[in-house]
Amino acid sequence: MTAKKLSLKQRYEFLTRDLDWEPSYQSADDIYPYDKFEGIKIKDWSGWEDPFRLTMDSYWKFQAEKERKLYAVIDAFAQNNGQTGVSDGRYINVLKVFLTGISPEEYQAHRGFAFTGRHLRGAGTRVACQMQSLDELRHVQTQIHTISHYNKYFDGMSEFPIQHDRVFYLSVPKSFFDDARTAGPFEFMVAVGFAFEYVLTNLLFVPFMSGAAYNGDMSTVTFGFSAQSDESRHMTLGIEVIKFLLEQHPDNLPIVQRWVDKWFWRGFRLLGIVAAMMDYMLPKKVMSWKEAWDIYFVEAGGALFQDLARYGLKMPKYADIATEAGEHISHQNWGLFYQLCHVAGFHAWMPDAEHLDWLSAKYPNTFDKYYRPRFEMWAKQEKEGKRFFFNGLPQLCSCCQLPMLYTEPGDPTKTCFRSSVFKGTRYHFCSDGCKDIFDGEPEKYVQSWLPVNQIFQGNCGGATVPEVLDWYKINVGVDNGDYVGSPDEALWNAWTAQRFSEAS
Amino acid sequence: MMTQLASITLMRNDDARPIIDAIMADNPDVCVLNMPGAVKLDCDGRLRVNRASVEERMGRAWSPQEIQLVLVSMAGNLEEDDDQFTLSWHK
Amino acid sequence: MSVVAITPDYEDYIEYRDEQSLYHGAMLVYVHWEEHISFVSAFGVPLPPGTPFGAICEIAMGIYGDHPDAARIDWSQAEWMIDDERATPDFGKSIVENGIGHKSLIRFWTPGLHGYQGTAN
Amino acid sequence: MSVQIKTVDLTPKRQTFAHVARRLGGDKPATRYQEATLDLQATENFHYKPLWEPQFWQYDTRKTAVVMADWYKPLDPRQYYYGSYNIARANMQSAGERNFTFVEERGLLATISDAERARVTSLLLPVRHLHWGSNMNMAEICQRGYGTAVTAPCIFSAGDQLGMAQIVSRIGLALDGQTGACLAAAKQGWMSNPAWQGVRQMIEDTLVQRDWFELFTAQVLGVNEVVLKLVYGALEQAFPESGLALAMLTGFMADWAADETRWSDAVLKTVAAESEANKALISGWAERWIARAVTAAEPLSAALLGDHGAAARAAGDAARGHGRKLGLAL
Repeated sequence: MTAKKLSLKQRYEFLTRDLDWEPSYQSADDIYPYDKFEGIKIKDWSGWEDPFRLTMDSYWKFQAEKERKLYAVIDAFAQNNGQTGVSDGRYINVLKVFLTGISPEEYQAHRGFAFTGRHLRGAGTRVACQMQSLDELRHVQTQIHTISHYNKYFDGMSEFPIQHDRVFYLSVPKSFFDDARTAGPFEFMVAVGFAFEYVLTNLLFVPFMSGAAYNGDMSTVTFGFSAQSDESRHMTLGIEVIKFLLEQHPDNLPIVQRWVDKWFWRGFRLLGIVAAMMDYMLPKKVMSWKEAWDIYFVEAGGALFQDLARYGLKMPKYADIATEAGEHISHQNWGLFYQLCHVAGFHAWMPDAEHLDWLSAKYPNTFDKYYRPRFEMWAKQEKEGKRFFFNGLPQLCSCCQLPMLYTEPGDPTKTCFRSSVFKGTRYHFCSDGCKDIFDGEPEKYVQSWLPVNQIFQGNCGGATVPEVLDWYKINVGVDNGDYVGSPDEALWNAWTAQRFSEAS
Repeated sequence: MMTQLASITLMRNDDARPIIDAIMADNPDVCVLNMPGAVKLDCDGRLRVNRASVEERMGRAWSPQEIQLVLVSMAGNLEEDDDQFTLSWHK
Repeated sequence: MSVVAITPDYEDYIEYRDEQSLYHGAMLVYVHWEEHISFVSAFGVPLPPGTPFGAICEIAMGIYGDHPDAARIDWSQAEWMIDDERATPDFGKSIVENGIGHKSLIRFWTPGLHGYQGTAN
Repeated sequence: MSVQIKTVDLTPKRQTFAHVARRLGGDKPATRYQEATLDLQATENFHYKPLWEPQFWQYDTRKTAVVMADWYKPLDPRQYYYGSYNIARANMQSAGERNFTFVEERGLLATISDAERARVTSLLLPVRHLHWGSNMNMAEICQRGYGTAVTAPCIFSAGDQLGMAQIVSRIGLALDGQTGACLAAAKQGWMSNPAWQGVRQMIEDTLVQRDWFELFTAQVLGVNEVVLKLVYGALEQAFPESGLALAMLTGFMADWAADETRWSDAVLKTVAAESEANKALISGWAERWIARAVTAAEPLSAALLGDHGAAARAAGDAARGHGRKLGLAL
């Protein structure tokens, strides 16, 4: 018998889908109890196109090679004390936001894809999901291992798991992923696989990680780009899911459209944090948030939705509002960080003159008109020894859980207020996007663990700010507040001074 | 209708260089955006990576699956087999 | 619309997490100074229902006091909106008597004061 | 000008994360395994009840009847995190690749008799479906379990089971010159050959098991210790022409079993030792699923070895002995 070489596709077929069988001792509905209630109709699971077609042998081989390279960089970075070579001590704060706000969500994605990797009825789909579950575990673990070295020298990273469960702004990413994890398996796939991975993750991992490289953080850019090599597989899975659902049955279209609308908006709100990281927290900048949005959403997302139009799927609702907000969102969110950093686990600061000019150049339509005056006022207050902090507890949106800080579409001087009354209780929203999401599933969002409201209800360690910060495990005077005057700054300045004296 | 860019972003390192060169040779209308640590290659509608072109530049056998080792991002529908890795939008 | 869950009695398993009964006798009230959006958002404050409306002005001054416009607020000229309705509150009467409920939003405008250099900041 | 030699002060402020230090009993250097595992899963203040199972939170200790004061007690003695796991498996796999090349170059499977080929097809190849069901079980325990210490190794194990299903599938492809005919015949056997029906029924029954720690016990002591051990232990005796080649090609399975058992033993032992109640529950599950596995594997054992099921019963006895060593009452 002569052995012929199988094509990638045939080999994959034999090595994955063909493993599945039609059960007869138990009913398929008992084995897969969760994949019908959402109303998605699947006529034929074999219509699923496998993205990438990786078998476990190649998976182990490629991933091991990536890991060997990544850990070599992490080790070298630690041995060479690479942390002293980043562009500025302020930079470390992006890692604090990353570790507390994003890494725990990689973990949630890991468990969520284990769920879909077990409970979707199609064998090919399950294998793709399980590999993504493994990848997501990789991401959280490599992020911890990379940032572990920074944690040895800088504050604010040391209590990341408990802070993720408790601290007010971290309920924004946590509620996003709790929402996805508690949705049915198909909605989870659209939420994370499509809206998050395909439409939005590029904005986090490509320009932002390129920014890490530019700021001398070689270990972070290495984990970032290394993670992205997995993300490309995930994006392919995400788009495959959507095409598959739309091809299977016309009745799926309105359901999928609703999920796309919902998760686009939730993702947009969540990524507003990255907008502030890019425009304000990277000392050296690669591109502005607006430029990144134009490349990765307007251009790439536009091409994608043009492609999907053949199935009847439309651009996400409020995509135009999101694009308009691209002019504002980073400034608004930095304003939030600046005035609430006394109750946060990272530092904020006033942008310097050069930085303000960069913002003016990048945002010619809006920055000087709306945001420069705000910074001028705060700078003046700082000079007078009255560094401005918001003294109250903010009103939170009952959907995205961010403070209600966003402005009316078309009028950036007016706060946007929306509300709904459900079973006699009023709920507030920062936008039409968030209100629509609540109104679609009010029984879900009345459960929101809104951190500020929980403080008022007495569930967060006490009634005073110091008690709450203690419960948050935020070390007051160390982890929180202004960068200027922080122990991080003192350490950074000492290193810089030592380097300077060596050089002279 | 706006242009639909098929796009691939690769790490900028020694392993990726032959792939980047092959893409630039095989996709004449490619547009290159350099970023710190990465390079983004865009084509209108379709972008193709040919195994043979990469192997020629690499001097060894290469499987299109290996692109994953240096891949950062992409846009377009993926078609991959033993000889090529193509990203395209439906026209 | 309502939620699509695996069981029709999904609601029996959930907690309503923001009911007035959870606030130990108080009700949560939100207050917002319009045209001063350098303050991140409206602030929330739990108040006993019998709190006189006038107390809101004092609480607001505790939050907004450092703003250059704050010293020039003339409360007698302020314009009010409670839950999307224009209102003329009676400062001496309780918040409940002024039509404020749990999680009501109270917005106020201060004529002549339009934020730092008139930029609504 | 005099140069002042100064050392930049790079004394770390802390050795590890605070939550890790609390578990280590002080701030001392932690391993990568510890930093990437301990307290990683969220534990409180969840936002919404799952639409698909509103009885529980998505992470909920009540999804099994066993109770642990701390689900970070059953640690992985192999100290696997993603990177060390993948590197270990890539190494195991590359040894396996060399064996495939060796067997293929010498035509060790291509030259066997039709009768032997038929026997391998009907009695070995269907085990790939058992691996596939086992893959689903480990994915289920990962999604349903509590605490990263237990759940992370489960997704690794799920990957392993898929990998083993694929190794067996490659043997099937090597048997018939890559046509897939042997795999198709093997699947028919899995569905209808009486030798496999007990095994298939058992694995289908595990797929509806909702208590994740019972499922873990069933998979580890029933499927792994009885059925998989029986099949891979019988190769040389059961397949006279190809047994040696098959043993080489399934060398991964032997390496894997040794590796997996070190971990699964530690989990069972630790959880059973937590309380008398846990011990009683796990012992009951172990008794039931080992017995199921023996009954299921008897006809397979008879077909493989012509022993009227003796090897299956022996594997069951060994599994009970194994369980007793872990502190179970069996």
